[in-house]
Amino acid sequence: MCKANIHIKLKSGVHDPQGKVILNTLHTLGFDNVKSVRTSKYFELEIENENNMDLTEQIDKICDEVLANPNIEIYEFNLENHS
Amino acid sequence: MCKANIHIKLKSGVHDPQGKVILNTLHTLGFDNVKSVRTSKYFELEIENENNMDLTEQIDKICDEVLANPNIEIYEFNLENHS
Amino acid sequence: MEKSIITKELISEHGLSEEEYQRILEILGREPTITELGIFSVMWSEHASYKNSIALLKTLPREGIGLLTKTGEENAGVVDIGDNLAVAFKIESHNHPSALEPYQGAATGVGGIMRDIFTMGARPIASLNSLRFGNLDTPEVRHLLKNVVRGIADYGNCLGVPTVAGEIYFEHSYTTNPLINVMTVGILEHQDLTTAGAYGPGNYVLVVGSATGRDGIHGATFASEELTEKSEKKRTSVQVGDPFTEKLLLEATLEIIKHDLIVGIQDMGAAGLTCCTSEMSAKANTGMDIDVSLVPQRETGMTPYEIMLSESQERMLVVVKPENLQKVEKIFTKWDLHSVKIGEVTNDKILRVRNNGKIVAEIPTESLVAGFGAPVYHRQKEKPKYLNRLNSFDITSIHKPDNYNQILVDLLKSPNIASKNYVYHQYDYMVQINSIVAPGSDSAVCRIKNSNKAIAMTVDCNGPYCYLNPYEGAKGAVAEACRNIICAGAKPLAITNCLNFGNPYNKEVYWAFAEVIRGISDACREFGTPVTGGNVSFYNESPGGAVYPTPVIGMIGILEDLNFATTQYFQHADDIIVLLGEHCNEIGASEYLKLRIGEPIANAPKVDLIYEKKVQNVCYQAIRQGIVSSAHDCSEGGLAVALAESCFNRECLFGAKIDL
Amino acid sequence: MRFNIIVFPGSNCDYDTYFVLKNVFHCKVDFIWHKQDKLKNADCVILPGGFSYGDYLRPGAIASFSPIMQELKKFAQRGGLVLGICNGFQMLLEMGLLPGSLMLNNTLSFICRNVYIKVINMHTPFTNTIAEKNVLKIPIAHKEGNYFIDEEKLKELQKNNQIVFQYCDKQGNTTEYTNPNGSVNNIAGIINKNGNVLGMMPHPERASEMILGSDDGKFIFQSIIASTFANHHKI
Repeated sequence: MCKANIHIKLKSGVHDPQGKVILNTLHTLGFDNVKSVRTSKYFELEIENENNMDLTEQIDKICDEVLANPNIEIYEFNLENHS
Repeated sequence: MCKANIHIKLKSGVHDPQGKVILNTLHTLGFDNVKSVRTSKYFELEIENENNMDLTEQIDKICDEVLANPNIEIYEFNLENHS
Repeated sequence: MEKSIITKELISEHGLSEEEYQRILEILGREPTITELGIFSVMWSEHASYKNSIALLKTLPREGIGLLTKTGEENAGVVDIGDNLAVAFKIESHNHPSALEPYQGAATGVGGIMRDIFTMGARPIASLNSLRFGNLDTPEVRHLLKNVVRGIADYGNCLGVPTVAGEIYFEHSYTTNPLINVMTVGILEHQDLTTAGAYGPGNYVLVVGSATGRDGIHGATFASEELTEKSEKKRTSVQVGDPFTEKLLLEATLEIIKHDLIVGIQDMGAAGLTCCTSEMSAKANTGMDIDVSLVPQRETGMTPYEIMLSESQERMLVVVKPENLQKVEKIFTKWDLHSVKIGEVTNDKILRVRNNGKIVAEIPTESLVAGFGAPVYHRQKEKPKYLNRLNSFDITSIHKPDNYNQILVDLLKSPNIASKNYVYHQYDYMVQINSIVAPGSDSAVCRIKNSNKAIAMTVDCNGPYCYLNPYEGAKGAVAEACRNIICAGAKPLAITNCLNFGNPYNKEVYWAFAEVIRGISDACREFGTPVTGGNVSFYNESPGGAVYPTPVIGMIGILEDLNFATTQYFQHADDIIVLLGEHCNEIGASEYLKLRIGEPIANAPKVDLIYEKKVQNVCYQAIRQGIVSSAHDCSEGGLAVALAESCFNRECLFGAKIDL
Repeated sequence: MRFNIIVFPGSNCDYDTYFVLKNVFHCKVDFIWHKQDKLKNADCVILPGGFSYGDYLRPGAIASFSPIMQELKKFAQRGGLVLGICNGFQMLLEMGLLPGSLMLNNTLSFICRNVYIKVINMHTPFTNTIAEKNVLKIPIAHKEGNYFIDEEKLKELQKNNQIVFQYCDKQGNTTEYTNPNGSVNNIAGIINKNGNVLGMMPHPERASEMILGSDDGKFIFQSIIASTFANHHKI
C-alpha cells in the first residue's frame, strides 16, 4: 500500500476571503504578531501498489482532473511507500 | 518572519463524507487502485518574530482554541524560521 | 505625464480598432499613456459602451407610468408600487467568466447584480437565474452545471437573499459557451432612491468595501472577445467572490443611504474603478480628480493601470459631502470595511487620475461613456440562408406517433422539461420568509411584509424559437413572461432583458439581433410593460458558431391582494379544467419535434399579440373573481405537458380527464 | 416576555425571527449586536440562523469568540432559556454549551426543503405545549447539518433524554430515508442536561405562518412563552 499526501493551494494573488477573516479573528483574540493566513486543502490517499509502480503520473492526473481547480489552485504531493 | 504550517485532520473514526464522495468519483473515473481518501485542512501562517522566541506554545494555543475543533479534529504543525 | 510607448500590437491587444485609436488621438491631442489606453479600451469595449447595440436599444419602449428612473441611466430599473414603495430590478449576464471558471464566474455574477440593486437604495428580496448549457451527456457540461449551481447557491445563500425562480435549458448550441444570466429584485421606500451621479464639485469621492487586487483585469474587454483557444491563457484573470464581505457591504450601504449621507453611489462591476469614475461624473456633468495610490490594495506593487482596471469584487464608489465623511467612515468601520477618500468631484468634466500626485491620465469623461461620447456603430444585417431550409420543413411529413403515452413520458423526461428540483433545493428560497409561492410553479411570488401586496417574478426565453424566427420568438418570450406572471394572479408591470447573441460584426447575427429588438418592442407596447434596462452580451460564440439568439426576459408583476396568489398545481378533485385561447396545431420548433427530428426545426409559433392580451385578461379577471383554483401556461411540451405538470401537486398528486 | 436576538456579521435570519416574535407572538424583542457585552434583561436569548462570518473556518466557530458570548454563557448557567437555530446551533456546539459537532451534509450540497421532525422529548421549555401532534413540518436550509457525536456521548444523550427532535416522515417513522443530511440517529435538535439550552437545525421562524406552508414552528415559540410565564409566577 502506498500513501499519497496531496496539498492543494490557492495560486499566489488569488484572493483568499477565508484567510482574511481568520486573520482578523486572530488579531481580535490578541495574536497580533500573525501577519497573514492562507487556507488550503489537504488530501491523504491510500493506493494499492503491489507491483511497486511509480504512481507519480497517476497522482498528477488525479490532482489536475479531480482535486484541484486549475484556474485558481496549484498542487504538490509526496508519496510514502509502506511495505 | 517565521512561517507556521498547520495541518488539521479529522480524528480517526470520525466520518468524512467528502472523502467518501471523492473516492467514488475516482473509482468512476477508473482509478480503482485508490482504497481510501481523507480530506483535511491546511493553514499557512506568517508570524513576526524579531526576538526569535519559541513560538510553539503560541501556535499550540492558536490551533487548540481557534483553528481546530477538539471534538472531531487533531492538529500537527511545523515552524520554518526565515531570516 | 507617463512616457507613452504605444505600439500597434498593444492597441489591438486592447481590442481597439485603428479608427478608434485615431479618435483617441483627436480627443487627447496627443498619444495616450498606457493607463489612458487601458481606460479607453475598457470603456469602449462592447460590454461597457454597447457601441454595437445602443442605437437599436433606444428603439425599445422605455416610457411607462410608475417608472422612477430613466432607462439605461441608472444601475437598475425602479417601478412604483404604491404605499411609498418601489421595486428595483435588473438582469445581467456573466457568460464568459463562467465558461472558464463556472463556480467563481456564477458566484461573482450574483454578487455584481446584487450590488446594482442595493446601490439604488433597495434591499434585495429575491434572486432569479436563467441558465443555458450544452447537452447533458458530456462530463464537461455536467461539470459546468454542477459548479454554476453551487456558485449561485453558495453566494446567494450566504448573502441571505432567497433564490426563488429561474429556468435551465440544454441545447447543443451552448456547449462551450453557457449563458449565465442572473436577476435580482429589491424593495425600497421612495425617499431612499439614490442616483449614480457625482454631483457637487468639491464633494469627496470614496472607495468602499474590499481591498483591490489584480483579479479580473481585462474582464470587460475579455467579455467582448470570442471564446477561442487563445482566451484559455487568460484564465488567471478570474474574479473571486466573497459573499460575507458583500453582506457587510449591503448592510453598510443601506445604512448610509437610510441616514441620507451620500450624494451618489455606483457598484464597481466590469471595468471597476474606471467605469464608476467616468460614468458617475459624465452623468452629473462634472469631472473627478482621484489618486489611485490612496486606493486600499491587497497586493503590492500594483500599477495605476492595474488599479484602474481591476475587477476585484465587493467594492463601491461613493460621493459624499465633506461634512458627512466621518459619519460614513464610522458606519463602514462598524462593518469592518474599508472606506477611503481617493479624490474629489471637479467641474472641468475631466477624469484626472494621479499616482502619488503625479498625473497618469487626463481624459474628458464624456468621450468615454456610453450615451455620451463613446462610439456608436450601425452594423449590417442579412437574413441567414439556413432559415429558408429550416423554416420550409414540412411538418406534415412527420407521421403520427403510434404510442402517445411514451411520447409524453419522453417529453417529461427531457432535461428541458423535467423538474429542476435537484437544482433549486440547493438554493435557500425561504430566507426573509416572504416566499408564498416557492420555486417550481410558473412564477415565484414574494409578499411585502406589513402590507397586503406581493411581487410576482419570472425569467423566460425559448432559444430555439428565436433561432428559427427571432421576431416571433422575441414576442413569444415577452408573452410567456406575461402569462407566467398572470398565472400567479399578478398584473405585469415592467421588464428587464439580457440579450445574449454572437459576434455583432456577423451580418446574420446582427439581423437576428435587430429582429429580436423589433419583437420585444411590439410585445412590450401591446402588453404595456416598458423596458427598464438590462444588459447586452455579444460574442457568445464557440468554435461551432454563434449560440442561438437568446433574449432572456425578466418580468415583475404586482398582486394588489396576496390572497389571490395562484400556483400551477391542481388543488381539488372534481374541479373543471378550462383551456383559454385557441388551440392551433403548431408543432414548429417544439420540444416534440426536436424529440422526433433531433434538432429544432420548422418555424416558431406565431404570436397574435392582441389575441394573447385578451386571453391573459380573461385569466387575470377570473383569478381576481376568486373562481380559479390554479392556472398554468402552455409552453415547452404543449398542452399534454402543461396538464401533467399541473397534476404534480407536492401535497397530493392529481389526475385529469380531458376531452379533446 | 422579552426575547434578545444576537446579531453577528453575516446573520441572515435575525430579521425573520424578529418579525415572527413581534407580529405573530406580539412579544418584546431586542437585537443585541455581537460586540456588546450586556444582554437586555432577556427571558430567552436566540442565536439566529445565517452565515455568521461567512461560515469561514467552521460554521459558528468565529462567532463563538464574540464578546457577547461570555455574557451568554453566564445567562445559560443561571438557567436562562437559549435557543440556537441552524447557525445558532453550530455556535452553541463551538462554545461547548451543547455536545457534538455539525459537519458537511452527506450529500455534500446545501439542502433547502420542508422536513418532518418527531418530538422525542415533550417535557422541555421548548416543547411543553405540543400536546398530541408530535410530528412537526418545519423547513431546513443548511450545508453543514450532519450532526456527529461519538458512541459513548450518544448513549449519554439518550440516557438524559437530551435528544428533542429526530428527522422522520409524515407518519413519524425515523428511518435512514428520512435523514436529509446523515446526522447520527437522525438527530435534528438536542438540549443540554439542564434542559434550558436547545439547538436545532430546522427553522421554526420559517414555519410560524400558514401563508408560508406550515405553522408547526409556532409550538416552539409558544412553549418558550408558556414556560417563561410559568417561571415568572413560580419565583
